[in-house]
This record gives sequence, C-alpha cells and structure tokens, in this order.
Amino acid sequence: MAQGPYSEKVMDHFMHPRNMGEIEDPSGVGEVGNPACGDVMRLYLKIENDTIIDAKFKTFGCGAAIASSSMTTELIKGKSIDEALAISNEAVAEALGGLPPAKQHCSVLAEEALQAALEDYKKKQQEGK
Amino acid sequence: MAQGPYSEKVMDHFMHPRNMGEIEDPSGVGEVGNPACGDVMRLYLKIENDTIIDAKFKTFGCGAAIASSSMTTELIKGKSIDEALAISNEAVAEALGGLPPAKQHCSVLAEEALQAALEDYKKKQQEGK
Amino acid sequence: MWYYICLMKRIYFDHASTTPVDPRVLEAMRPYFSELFGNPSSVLIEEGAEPRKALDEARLKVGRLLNAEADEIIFTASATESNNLAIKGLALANRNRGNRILFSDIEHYSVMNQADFLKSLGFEVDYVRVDPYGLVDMEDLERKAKPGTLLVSVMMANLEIGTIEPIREIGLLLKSRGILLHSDGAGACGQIPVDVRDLPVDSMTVSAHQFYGPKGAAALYLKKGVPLRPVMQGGYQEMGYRAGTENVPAIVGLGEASRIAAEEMALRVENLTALGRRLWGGIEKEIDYLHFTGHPTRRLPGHVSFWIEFVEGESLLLWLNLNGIASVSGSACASNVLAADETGLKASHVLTAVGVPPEICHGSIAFSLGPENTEAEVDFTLSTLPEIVGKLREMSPLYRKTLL
Amino acid sequence: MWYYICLMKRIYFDHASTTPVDPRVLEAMRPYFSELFGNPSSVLIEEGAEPRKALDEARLKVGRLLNAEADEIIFTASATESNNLAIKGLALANRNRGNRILFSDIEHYSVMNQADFLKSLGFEVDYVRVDPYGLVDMEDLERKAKPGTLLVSVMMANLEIGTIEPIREIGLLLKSRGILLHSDGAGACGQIPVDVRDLPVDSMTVSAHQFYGPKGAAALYLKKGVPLRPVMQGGYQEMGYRAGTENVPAIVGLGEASRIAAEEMALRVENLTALGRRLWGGIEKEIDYLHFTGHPTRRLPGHVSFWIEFVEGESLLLWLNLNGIASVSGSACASNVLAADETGLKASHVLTAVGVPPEICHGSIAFSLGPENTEAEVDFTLSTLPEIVGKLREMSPLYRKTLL
Ligand SMILES: Cc1ncc(COP(=O)(O)O)c(C=O)c1O
Ligand SMILES: Cc1ncc(COP(=O)(O)O)c(C=O)c1O
Repeated sequence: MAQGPYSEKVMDHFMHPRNMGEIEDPSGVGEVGNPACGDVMRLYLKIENDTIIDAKFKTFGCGAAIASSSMTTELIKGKSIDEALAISNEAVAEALGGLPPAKQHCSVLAEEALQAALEDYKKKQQEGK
Repeated sequence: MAQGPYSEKVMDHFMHPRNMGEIEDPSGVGEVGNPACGDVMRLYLKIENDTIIDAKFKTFGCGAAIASSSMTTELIKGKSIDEALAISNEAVAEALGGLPPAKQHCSVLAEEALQAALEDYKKKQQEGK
Repeated sequence: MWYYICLMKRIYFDHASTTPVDPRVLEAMRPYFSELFGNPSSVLIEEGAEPRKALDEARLKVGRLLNAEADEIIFTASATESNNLAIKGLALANRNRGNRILFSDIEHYSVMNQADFLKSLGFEVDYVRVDPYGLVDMEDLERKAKPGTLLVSVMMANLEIGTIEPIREIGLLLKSRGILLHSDGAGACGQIPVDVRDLPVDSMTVSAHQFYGPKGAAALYLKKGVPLRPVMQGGYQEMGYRAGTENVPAIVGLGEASRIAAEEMALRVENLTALGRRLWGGIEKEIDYLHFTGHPTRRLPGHVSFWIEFVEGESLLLWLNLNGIASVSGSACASNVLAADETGLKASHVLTAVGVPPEICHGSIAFSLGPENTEAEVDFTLSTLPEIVGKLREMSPLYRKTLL
Repeated sequence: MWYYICLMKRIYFDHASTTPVDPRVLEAMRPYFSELFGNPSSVLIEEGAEPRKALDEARLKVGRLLNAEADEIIFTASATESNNLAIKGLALANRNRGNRILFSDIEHYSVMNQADFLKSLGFEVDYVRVDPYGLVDMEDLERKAKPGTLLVSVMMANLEIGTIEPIREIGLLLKSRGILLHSDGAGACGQIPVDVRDLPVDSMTVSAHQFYGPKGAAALYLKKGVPLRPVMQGGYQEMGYRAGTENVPAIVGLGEASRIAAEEMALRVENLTALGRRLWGGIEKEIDYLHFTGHPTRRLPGHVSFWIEFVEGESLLLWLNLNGIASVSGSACASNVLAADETGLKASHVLTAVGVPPEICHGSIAFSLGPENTEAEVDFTLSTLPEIVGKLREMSPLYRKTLL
C-alpha cells in the first residue's frame, strides 16, 4: 500500500489525537495562529512544581497541524518547564517521522503554542505573587 | 487496408507505368525539370498527320511524377495535337484519381513536358520545311 | 495506517481531478501501442497508413462532440498545453487587434499563470470579476473589454465550484467588439453539451482524462480562419499548429471517449443531476454552518462544493479519504502539500474570487460525481459526513457549541 | 493496390521514426489506465498515492539510464517538447550569460524551427558547420562560440545519417568558455550508452517512442543547479518546470523502457552492429553509384543510410514498401507529402549540410534496424534492392548505361 505525503506516525496522531480537549483552570494557555494557512492551535498546560503534569490541545488545521499538536502534548507531559522549552519544532517533526517541506511550519506553530502557554504560565505566576 | 496518400490509380501507374521508354527518331521530345523537387521528365512523341500515334516517357522523380508521366502518355495517344494541347494538368490529376496538394506540381510538370514536346515537334516541322 | 481502507470499495467523488479510462476507450487504444505503432507522418509506408487513418477518425469524432469540422481540431498532450497554445498563440498571431488580454478571476492555473510570460512579451493582462456564484460579471466585462483588447479567456465551467459560465452571452458581446474569445472547456466538454457553432468562441480546450479518455491527450478547437501562431516549433504535424510525433493511442482514446460522451451524454447528465441533487439536499439537511459554493443550478451535473465553518479542508479531506471517499479541497494546505516550501500555500484564488473570506475558506470541499457512482454511495457519504464534521469541530478552538 | 503486401511479414527498418511498444512496457503501463488512474497530484487521497509512487519510480529508472539523479529528470510529452523547453527555457533563464545561440547545421526540426521564435525574443541564432561525415566542425565551433554566446545545441546522434556527435569534446570546449550545452538525445538515449556524469551537458532530451517506450512520453535531463524557465505555465508539476497533469501510464512506460534498455543495451548494440555491417557491406557490393551518408564507424548501431545516383528517393521508398520493407527517405518529395502545398518540399537540410548536392540528394534512404530484425531480413533486402534500383534507373532520363 502506497503512502500519502504523511508518515504513519503523522497519520496515527491525526486519526487518534492524544490529549485533545481542554483543561479546566489551566496553569497556562497559549493560542497561536498562522493566517496564511488558517491554522489555529490552542495549548493548555497544568503545571505543578515546575513540572508539566497535564497538557491538552485544540487545533483548527490540517493533518500536520493536528498531529504536531498531539505530539507536542505527548512530548511535554512529565517534563520540567526548562526541558519543555528546549523542545524545538525539529524535535516535534522528528518525533512524527518527518513532515513534508511545505508543512514544516505546522511544527513551528506547535513550538510557538508551547512557548506562548509557558509565557502565560509565567505571567500568571508573577501576577499571583 | 488503409491507403497511402496516393490513390489506387496513382499507385497502379507507378507500379505498372504505361509507355515507359524511348522512341527512336521521335517527332518531338520535351524535357522539363523542377529543380526544387528534383524531378526530371522527358516525353517522346511520334506524330503522323497531326495525330499522336505513339508517346513514351522517361522520368526521374517521385511516385506522382512517374504516374503523371504515365497517365499523360495514355491520355494523348491517338489524340490530335490540338486535342493534346487542351489537356490540362488538372485533367491529368483527375484521371489519376487526384493528387495530394503538395504533389500537384507533378501533373503541371507533365503538362509542361507535353507542351515542350509539341513545341519541339513544331520547331522541327518548321525547320523541315 | 492507511491500509485498512483498502478492504472497502472506494467511493470516487473526484472526477473533476481525473477519471479512469473507460474500458471501451482502452480497447480502442490497444492496437496502436505495439501493432499499429507506425508514425502517422510516415505516410509512404504501410506502417504509417493505419495510424494516419486513426488520427483522421479521432479528429472527426472530437469534431462531432463539439459540432466542429475535423480540421478545426488540433491535438495536444494536455489541457494545460491547449490553454498555453490558445492564449499565447492567439495573442502572438493577432497583435494587430490590440495588446490587452483579459482573464476571468477564476481561470485555472494553466491560464492564470501565463500572465507573467505574456507581460514579458509586452502584453497587458487584466482580470474580470465574477459574482458570488462565480458567474462572470458582465458589467465588469463590458467595462474592461475596451478598445485595444485582443483576447478574453473565460472557462466553460469551473471545476472547483461547478459554475457554468454564460459563454454564449460573453461571446456575443466580444464578437460585437471584434475581440477574440478562448474558452477552457476542460471538464466541461464531454460532460455537458458544447456546440461551437452556437457558442461564439474562437478556441476551446478539450481534455480527455476528464471524461474517461486517457491522460496525455487533449485538443484545441480553433475556429476556421482564426490566426494562431504555434508556440512549440518542430515538424509539420497538426496542420502546422502543433509539432511532434502524434501520440496515436492516446488520440484514438480521446476520439473514442468523445464518441461515447456524445452518445451517452443525455443519460449521464440526467443521472448525475439527480445524484448531485440528492447529495446537495442531504448535506444541506445534515450540516449546519455550511455554505455551498458556485451557482445552485447553472452548474456541472453531479458537482457539489461547499465550505464548512470551523472545519479545516485538509483534515476533512483526509477523514473522508480514511472513510473511503475521494474528494478534493480548495484548502490552501491541501492544494500543494508537495510544494518545496510553504510559499505555495495560498487560499484558492477561485474561492477568494467568489467572496469566501480567505481565513475561513479552508474548509472547502468539492465532490464531483461520475456515471459509475450510485445512490448508495451518496447515502453512505451523507451518513459519514456529519460524524467527521462533528469530530473536527470538537477539536477546533474556534468552535463553541454554546455560540451556535 | 496496396493490399497484397499485407500477406507478407513486413520488414521494419524504420526504427528511427518510431518503434513498437515493448510488450513488457505495455504490461507495466496497463494498470495505470483504468485502475490506478488517480491524479498523482492528489496526494492526500488514496487514489493519488500509487500513481505518485509510479512517477517516482519511473524517474529513478530514467535517471539510471542516463546516470542522472532522479530529480534531474523532467517528464514531458515529446522530444519536440523537451527540445523546446530546453532551448527556450535555458535561453530565457540565462540571458545574463549572453544573447547568442548556436545550433549545429544538422539539428532536428524541433530545434531548427525554434530559430524564428528565439529571434523574435531578441536572441541571435547562428549555425555550426559539420564535416562531410556529419561531425560537428570543431574549428567552426571554436570560432563561433565567441563571448556573448549563451547556449549551444548539438544532437547526440542524427537519425537521418546515423552519425554520433563528439558531445564530450564539444561540452569540454563550451564548459571552458562558460557556455551552456543542450543535446537532443532522441534516438540515441536508450540505444547507445549515454552518461550525463561523463558528458558535460546541461540538458539532454530523451524520447520514449524511439526505444520501445510509448508515444506521448519523453524527458528532459536538466543538470542540477542549471536555471531553466518553464515555457508552458500552469499547475505545479514536475518541480515547477512542466505544468499539466502527468501522463502516468506513458511515464511508467518510459521508465520501464529505460530499465529494459539499460539492461539489454550491450547485447542490442552488439547484434545491431553486426546486422548493420552485413547490410552496409551487402549494399556496397550490390549497388554502384551509391554513396553512404554519415560516419562509417561513429554511427548508431544498425543504422545504414545512403543515396543512389539516378534514383529518386520517394520512388525507391515506395518500391521498398511494396516489397515489404519499411524505410525512410530524406528526399524532399517524400519528407512532406501531406503538406498543404509544395513550399515544404525542400531537400533535407541534413543532407545538404553534409555536402550532398541538393539536386541529387533525392535518392537518400535510411534503414534503421532494431533488435527484432534478423539476418534473413537483411538478406532479403539485399536481394530486392538491386532489382528496384535497376527498374528505377531504367526509367530515368538521366541514366545512360553507356556512360557508366
Ligand atoms: C533527433 C530528433 N529529435 C527530436 C525529434 C522529435 O521527436 P517527436 O516527434 O517524438 O517529438 C526527432 C523525431 O524524429 C528526432 O529524430
Ligand atoms: C478547468 C481546467 N483547465 C485546465 C486544466 C489542466 O488540465 P491538465 O492538468 O490535464 O493539463 C484543469 C485541470 O484540472 C482544469 O480543471
């Protein structure tokens, strides 16, 4: 059976997205969008003791965008904030078994959503102090 | 069986040329050539009492040139000089069941050869007087 | 992960992209590959005679489909080539008529993307607007078809939104102003009646692989007496308009597909219209926040296109595919996933032209049905679509059930 | 009158014009007409996946035939199109290198006839002479490849006279001067070894139907990094170099023909060389006032071409045909019997270029053999030819037995 442009991993995460949904009362939320492509990605984090104990996402976007969101939540769960911040878009794409060149930006979007969510968390922390 | 560009009549005269050869001591000979195409046609006439009693040809040329030569000799045999002069290239082409547009000039060549041969005959007649 | 779908019979609703070769067409082509393989230009040898005859017959058949004379049909290798030959060829051969060329806003890339090349040759290119249904805006055309205009290109039917253009009306206007009209009939010729004696067009593109003929064969109808300059030079084939050894089997296939299309068109149109209505009606009933694109009635039979709020097109396309249904999306992301980079990812110019806002036109899907499709397939699709839409909306951060 | 020949098995000695599709090639193509018919650009649906894979594989196979990378292969619909794409496309994309384009004097029409179009785009076109064997005159090339020259086109092998050009030598000279080289490899690629890593060419045309592949498929090798501007605009296929839905079955056929050619070439060349020598030697012995054309050894295997004094080419061709032998003539009359008028009837520019006087080059005939030809066919031809020549000379007013 011939493959489409997406790896099996991408299709797996597209068909069975992990951690899809919302977190009530999240520690941080990040929403980013790419107007050129129309993708919008929202990432929810639950953080305790500097550790991401839960992550969920909602994404409006193509197969690569959904898979990148799903994979990102998987990659960051259980990680410390610093470890999570070190996760690059390349790492997301790699974990997905690669993305077509025209779709690399979807993994960038995921990285940006993560950063925005952590930003939001830090802001909330400071406000809370 | 599909046809080539030539009619069956043309192919018949090409394969079985009528009156091919030379006439010894002819009443008139005409030779014409088309340098663009490389055809050369020579027509021999035997004329008695203003009537073409024999005609022969030699032709270096394509299928249409050979068929036009052959057909011309057939058409003029037994005709009076005036009748022969009235035979146009269209008549030759028509008698052959038509010629492809690019090959019309071959029938023109035949007409010219005939005219040249009759010219030659007249000249000889005048010289003979 | 993709392979489980192999077990199901696929539902092919993407006839606008390409169609399978009709078995009768393949049968007609078969002898010309290895037996009657001769070069049709080799007319003086036996081997060239049958292929030459086959070309002549194919030309007659395509002519009959369009109500054109055989010698008004030029064979090419693709609709793209026909469009390039027509537009560049007419422009270059008719410069005396003017310098201005008009394209409708919803032409196919094989017309649209010629603009830069034409400009580099010194032509001016302008665009004619369409209304929200995708119909050429006649007032805009009247305004823009001003003196100095030499050529207008308006397609017969748009395969993304299904709309059939008022070519007759357009042609009459242009004729009165001495302006040439090319019409890209790919996907229309062979599907709906097209009569070039009735339509005032100077040229018309025909594409075999969009009506059960083979890929690699297309035609350009060129009205007798209209000057055209060839854009590909070489040997003297196709009356001098298109050089290159003729692709005999493919051309034979185009001829046979034309014959079949002419004979079976009335029945096909009837069936496809009914199937299309069933699909349209069902979708309308099942899905909210849905917008059909194109004209509701002046459209290709069996063509249903729409976009859905809060649903991205590629994801919808992928899920339909996973459920065994082949369709196409005008979504930016779906349109060029193989491009070398993301600069190709623009929202469809067709959808933007009919007024779909670029940021929400990513949900566009077109279903284009063919004569082998069935009511059962339509019904299966209708039963599947709501579930997929629900799943994707569930995932969308933009969607709030409470808002609806 | 033609039909009696049907009863005989034909002797096909015109492989230079076109070849039958190899049954293995047709077998490889078969699934892509009606089953795996999808559009290879529809990568997001199941139907596009296999055709896409098939394209990729064909690209690899053609690459392997030429020792090129797969992504250096652009598929087109014909050698004519490849030559047009290469020459116009290189010229337009590399104007910074100069304005002058050189063609050898014996290029195919699909190169030659671009001259006017190129001039209309502002380029200057000049011609490089060949020697009496048809080999490019290196001194003339050195002289004419002066500063301001951007592109030279010299074919790999000429199919009218069989000569194989010294492309390596030509390429090295041009490379040292920073001039691009296109080579038309139609009729050479797939027949003789062609290694683009060894040959300093920037582009090379490959034609499927001249080595047992299908009509409608060809390729252009384009060396990595060399800028090329597409001449036909449309969708984003073939890495942006050639728009239009890919003709998948034909491309699959080209791929399979390339695989077979690569594998069987050594044996084919050996057999064809032997058959060609037998034919050459026999003709030399049997016919007087005969002149071979092209180079005696640097020539396509199995290719024998000549002209005969006092024998017109078309008549010879017709008689050979009536005797069951298919050949081709460079005779003016034979070359374009289907033309609309006689302006097309010029002596072959190739024969004039190698010094055959126009008024006597009408006797030219080329036999091009293929792997299915046999010694018996060669011998039959040798037994037939003298009789035909005798008959035609007998008819010629130019021939005097006494003079010989
Ligand atoms: C050397 C050469 N180049 C190009 C061509 C053009 O090939 P096609 O007519 O298949 O486009 C030919 C055709 O005979 C040829 O011999
Ligand atoms: C309206 C229209 N014109 C032209 C084309 C180009 O056809 P091809 O890719 O077969 O050259 C298409 C292709 O989908 C089309 O839809």
